[in-house]
Amino acid sequence: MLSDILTASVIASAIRLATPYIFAGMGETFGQRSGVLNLGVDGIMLLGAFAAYYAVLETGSLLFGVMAALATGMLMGLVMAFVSVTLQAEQGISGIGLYLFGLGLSDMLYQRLVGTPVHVDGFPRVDIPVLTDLPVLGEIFFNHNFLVYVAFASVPLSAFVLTRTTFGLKIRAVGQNPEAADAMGVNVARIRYFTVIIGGAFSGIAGASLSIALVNFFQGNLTAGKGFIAVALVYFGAWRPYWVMAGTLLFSTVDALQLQIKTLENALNLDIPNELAVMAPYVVTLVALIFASKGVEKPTALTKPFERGE
Amino acid sequence: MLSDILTASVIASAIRLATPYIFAGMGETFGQRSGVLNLGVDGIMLLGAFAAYYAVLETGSLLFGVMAALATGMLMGLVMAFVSVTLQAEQGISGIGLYLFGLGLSDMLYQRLVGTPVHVDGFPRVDIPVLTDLPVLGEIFFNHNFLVYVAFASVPLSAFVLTRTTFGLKIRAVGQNPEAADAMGVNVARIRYFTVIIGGAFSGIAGASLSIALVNFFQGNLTAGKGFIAVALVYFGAWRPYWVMAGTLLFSTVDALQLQIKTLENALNLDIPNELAVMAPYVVTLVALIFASKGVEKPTALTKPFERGE
Amino acid sequence: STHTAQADDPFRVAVVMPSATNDLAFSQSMYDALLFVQEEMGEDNFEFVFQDGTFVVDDAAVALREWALEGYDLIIAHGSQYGAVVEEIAIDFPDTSFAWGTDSDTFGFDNVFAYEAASDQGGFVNGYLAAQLTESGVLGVIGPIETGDAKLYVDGFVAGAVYGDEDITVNVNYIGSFSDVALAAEAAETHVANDADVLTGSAQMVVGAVGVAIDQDEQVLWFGTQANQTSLAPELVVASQVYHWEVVLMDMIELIQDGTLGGESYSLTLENEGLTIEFNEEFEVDEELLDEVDSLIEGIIAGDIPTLMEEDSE
Amino acid sequence: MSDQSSKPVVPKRIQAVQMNGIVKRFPGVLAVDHVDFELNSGEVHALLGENGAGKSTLMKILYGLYNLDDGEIVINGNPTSMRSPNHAIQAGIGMIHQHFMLVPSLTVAENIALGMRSSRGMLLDLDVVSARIRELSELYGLEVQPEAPIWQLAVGEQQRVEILRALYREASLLILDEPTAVLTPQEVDDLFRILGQMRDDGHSLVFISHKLHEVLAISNRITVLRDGRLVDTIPADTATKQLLAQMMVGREVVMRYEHAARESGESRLKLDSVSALSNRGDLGLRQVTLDVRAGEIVGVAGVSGNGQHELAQVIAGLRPSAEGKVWLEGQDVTSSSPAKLNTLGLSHIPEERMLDGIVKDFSVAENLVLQDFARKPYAWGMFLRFGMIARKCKQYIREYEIKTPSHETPTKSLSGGNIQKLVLARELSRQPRVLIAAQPTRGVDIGATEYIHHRLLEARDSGTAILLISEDLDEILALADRIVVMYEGQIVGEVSREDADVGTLGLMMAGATVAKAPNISENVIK
Ligand SMILES: Nc1ncnc2c1ncn2[C@@H]1O[C@H](COP(=O)(O)OP(=O)(O)OP(=O)(O)O)[C@@H](O)[C@H]1O
Ligand SMILES: Nc1ncnc2c1ncn2[C@@H]1O[C@H](COP(=O)(O)OP(=O)(O)OP(=O)(O)O)[C@@H](O)[C@H]1O
Ligand SMILES: [Mg+2]
Ligand SMILES: [Mg+2]
Repeated sequence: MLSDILTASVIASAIRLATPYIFAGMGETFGQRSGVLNLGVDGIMLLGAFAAYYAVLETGSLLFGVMAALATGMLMGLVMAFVSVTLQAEQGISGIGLYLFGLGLSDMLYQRLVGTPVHVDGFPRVDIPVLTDLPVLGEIFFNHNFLVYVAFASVPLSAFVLTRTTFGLKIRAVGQNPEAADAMGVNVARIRYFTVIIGGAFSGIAGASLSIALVNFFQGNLTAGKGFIAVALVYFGAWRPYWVMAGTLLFSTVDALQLQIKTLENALNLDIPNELAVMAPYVVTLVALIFASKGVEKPTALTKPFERGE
Repeated sequence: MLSDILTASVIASAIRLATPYIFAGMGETFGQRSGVLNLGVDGIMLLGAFAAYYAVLETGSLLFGVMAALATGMLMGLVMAFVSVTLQAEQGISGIGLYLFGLGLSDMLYQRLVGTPVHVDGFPRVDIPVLTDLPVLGEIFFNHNFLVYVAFASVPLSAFVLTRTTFGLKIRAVGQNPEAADAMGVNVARIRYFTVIIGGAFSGIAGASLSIALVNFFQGNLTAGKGFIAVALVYFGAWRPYWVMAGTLLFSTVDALQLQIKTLENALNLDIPNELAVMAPYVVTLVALIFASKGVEKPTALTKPFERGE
Repeated sequence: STHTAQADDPFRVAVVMPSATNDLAFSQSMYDALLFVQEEMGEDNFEFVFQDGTFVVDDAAVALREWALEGYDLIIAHGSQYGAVVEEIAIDFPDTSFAWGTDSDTFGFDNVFAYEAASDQGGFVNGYLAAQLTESGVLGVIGPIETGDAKLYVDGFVAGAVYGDEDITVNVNYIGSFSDVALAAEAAETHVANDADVLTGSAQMVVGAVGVAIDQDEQVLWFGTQANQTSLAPELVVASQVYHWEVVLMDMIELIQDGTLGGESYSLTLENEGLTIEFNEEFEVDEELLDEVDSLIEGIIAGDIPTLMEEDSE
Repeated sequence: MSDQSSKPVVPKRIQAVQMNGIVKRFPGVLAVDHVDFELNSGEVHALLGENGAGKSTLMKILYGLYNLDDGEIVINGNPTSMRSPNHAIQAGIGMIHQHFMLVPSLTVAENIALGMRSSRGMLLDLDVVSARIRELSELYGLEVQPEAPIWQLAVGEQQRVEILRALYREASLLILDEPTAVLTPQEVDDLFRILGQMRDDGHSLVFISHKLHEVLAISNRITVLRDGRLVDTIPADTATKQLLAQMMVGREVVMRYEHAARESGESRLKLDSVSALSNRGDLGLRQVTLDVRAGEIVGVAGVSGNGQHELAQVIAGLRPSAEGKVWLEGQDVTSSSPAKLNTLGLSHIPEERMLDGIVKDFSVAENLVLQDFARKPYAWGMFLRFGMIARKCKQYIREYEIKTPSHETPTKSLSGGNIQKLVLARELSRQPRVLIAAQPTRGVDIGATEYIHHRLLEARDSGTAILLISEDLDEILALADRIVVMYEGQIVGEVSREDADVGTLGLMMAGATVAKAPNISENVIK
């Protein structure tokens, strides 16, 4: 029975649904690893989604769309970095402020500049010569739009940067013990600016993966809170890129399964009580919680501004 | 012109809108002061809202409604305390888990037990003999339902408990340095259980203040994220009850004003650009942020589980 | 401010709506109706204010109360979630006229109007058409939450599809949200993966599903509801059921001006032309099929064809 | 030890450093007031002074952590600005801080690679770093595993990592801020050996310590600061303990105490074959039997890490006992909560007082009543009596000479010695039946040390039973009536005050037989 439900198309669906979370989650991982909690991800995603959508609408160029999303995201990241690193404002608050800002501004710009939903030609599905035609694997893995691949490629890349490069070492040190990093000549503020701006770029592209790849439309609050879930998934994955990805896939698979179950319920006369479908994500969340969250190496300086004695 | 906008009815509105935030914010203040960040507030509010609503629907008794909300909230608080204090799970994750749980369960129960929106007779406006008839003040301050008064009364009470009682001193010690508190003979786990359960009760009643006082019905996700905003307001108010209240009122006044401005705009042909109205809360947030959040006395053990002998 | 409308004062209406006025769906249908009425009565005689995007009910409650205090002639709460609020506020302002929908309950107050849309009727027509146009024999429906006019539309659509072809498969998916566009998109993907070649859906998040329909290599057709959704996907939209609230609004305004503040419950139907089926002119449909639709509509109006299936009306 | 065939490791980048007229202000404090300080290559220059004298601040200025308000730093004759640690590192300066600057979750190699240029550009070259670490650790006899994460290392090992890091960075000037405060005597011996080797290689070293015998043993010159001002710089061979103490405190310090022999009273604290697990999971405390009587001080001597920590914690109710019984005045209190023990009259001056003893963000007053706020006279039912609390606190502040602007000052802004006095005031003012004092003078300057010792003797004379745990044999010899020695979690011997001498105690502390007894009590390098 499970194979009736957990079909190739469900897994493919889970992979697509995971895309915006993975982008946003990787970006947030960088920020949090360096000690900055950016709760404004959702707001940046919205602005990035709008920027990409509007650029594609006006120019027809997907490249411009992606660049607009990246630039917008980085600009918002810069704002967050300035407020939380330089002004040392409480990160929880500044993040919420940024979110509200992005939510309001993206909606306002959309109403002003576009108004009524217009479809854009977003990233098409990529046909990879041999792979796409593989029986099951083709549908699951090789039948997605370009940004899906980019998202999944960003996971090993992020892990590599964090663990294998000097930059990654600095990020981890700054997130664990900024005083020590500072004493060793690491510029704490600069590293945090970098990570938060990188996080912004990721969030921007996460938004674009919705507006110019997945749905190819924009509307107010397009993200419907996905940025916040991405932040939760970063905790969930204990700040490790592969774990964040695994958690995201778990989460999105449950979502995709739910869609499938609801769709097939009457069609196949499956005897699945609706409650099961509704409760599944929470049960999964709770179980994973108990397994995942103890003994985690949290960036101990998370949310703590750093200021040298004088 | 300001007096055109900041009318008595706007202020009265702001006070009403502030009610759920104040309840939830006071509860969260207790938890955070003792070192437990409960991100599940919104989920508890939803379950409390539903419990109160359903109790009133079935029994017609407001007292039962309040008791149902309190009991539900305390039960959820107990769960949060167990997971975060006894199991020592990562608080960020368990809170989000609790939120998702409350969100899903309240909606499911509502769909199962009620289904379509039915109005209940909630707390009526209280007429206070002389006061309600006072010209302007009457409308602003003495024309609200019972729970509004309870919410505002809980602020000085919370402040008093935190600063003037032995329990409050223990809470603060546990939130700042659980090791020292433990060595001084304070039962850290017990204090945290207390505060998180108190927080749950507050969150439950915050939900009830929506479902059986402000709107008098229930629907899925009735709170629309108010619990998260309450958490942000606690940071905003730097864990001090009066400041949290002030922040909340600021926030809800901006909300109420926005309603007013939009209305006046076309009605009186005022020349307020719509953008101004839309951006107002963010501007206020950012400005307040810069003034409020530096140099704050944060509970240093916030989010840190405590285990003796480590 | 005074409540008694002078003859030369404009008629003033205030409306709260859950989504944007240009959502090509529920809120837009009301906004278009208000513009229509304004055109009809002239700008000097009809003014309206609105607050859109107010899905949070207690924000709406505040707005409604403000407007009541300001003495608007008619205050409309456009969304079934606002009912309880209207009931509460209407008691406090017996001289103000309120209207809300979609529902039929006026709470027994004589200052409350209720309005709803028999969206199952248009849903039935759309479903019938879909059953004729499908090649795979599978239809996909994306709904928000199983209540209100969305549920009626979905149920009507299913009934119409089965009426058109007993062996048809209709997969229905309520995604549990009015706003999650990405989930709506993925629901559409799921339908397509399960062989659906005709899709429909209700509420503002369906743009995501439309986007997916557009991006398919094989043609996937779309049926709209609430507003004319042709502009969303000119190649795919066959027809839309369109709400014309002006039918209700004009009547209420007349009653109010004559001193009746409420007590009436309205329904948009095919019969009173509150509901119309608008075809996409770019999309070629057989003359024959169009004739069938005309007689179907006549049958529904005459009450010969039930638009909900037995079990649904339980 | 040093391998002659290895290549020379010290680039002589720094020949001479002069700090002229250095001034540093903090809000409300003139931390350093026109201080001149000078350092040459191949010398160990000790910096002495009471708590808060400005030692750390002066050195943090040299290391670029604080910007100076006035004065200049001259290196090899060139005025140099030290605007950040990066500048100092470039100039060849390394610093080992009072609180180690290591990232606990990272490995030794990662900590050392942090902030260094990699031989592979952007990519980490941890294998290269590890190899170099091994080389250096062999050269200096500094045993360390490059792959081990910092959090798994004991304090002494962590310090070795800090030293290795400085060597790795080819620092030719190394500042050590109280490096011995947390070390065992053997570790101190090791450290001094390494420092000697470094000096001989041409490094310049700044050595900060409160322990005069260490300073006398290792340094070439000694600079004394008092209240942010320079007292004098003198060659070490002209200095004596007495002279140094007088320079630091500004008066004569008597380190001899009236220690009237006294009849000890009834048994107050009794341990019967008590064992307990250490953090590592092994039996850190094994079968300890002990009896402390009213009016006596029982000193617990031993090299740190031999179960003293566990002993104090078990008695204070902070660590469960694995077996055995603890009795307080005849009552079985085995594994009782700290709360219950408090009410029964037990007081505890914890070893990690910043961690276990106070709440940093609380006011001085709140910390002074931290234990008793829920009782009379500070509380009335569940309500706190602020007037009474304030009155009592002012009294304690006066009696115990706690230097604080007011009783409402946040405790974190007090100096270490004053925080120690605060804890002492709180614990002693309760007139405890039994007092556990763990390392009561660690990190405290000699003036305050003298004061604390007097207070402990006073408490003894008024009948309190005191268990004094200390690594400082001089302290134990000065105060204790009886001395027990711990080794590997066990009590290996007991001597009375009269019979105690440094030699025998040292042997017992080493757990060694007479034949191979090392010289433990004197951390001296020649
Ligand atoms: N970052 C700072 N902010 C404010 N005041 C400071 C700061 N650092 C040190 N001080 C103050 O400057 C003075 C000198 O402190 P410093 O740490 O240099 O003393 P120290 O001689 O190292 O003492 P100890 O022996 O206790 O380590 C003290 O009064 C201290 O309170
Ligand atoms: N949290 C921990 N988890 C696992 N092992 C630990 C932990 N803490 C310490 N250890 C192990 O215990 C050893 C000793 O650590 P610790 O710092 O307690 O040393 P110590 O000898 O007690 O030092 P001190 O003289 O400061 O009391 C370390 O080398 C480490 O391997
Ligand atoms: Mg110092
Ligand atoms: Mg230890």
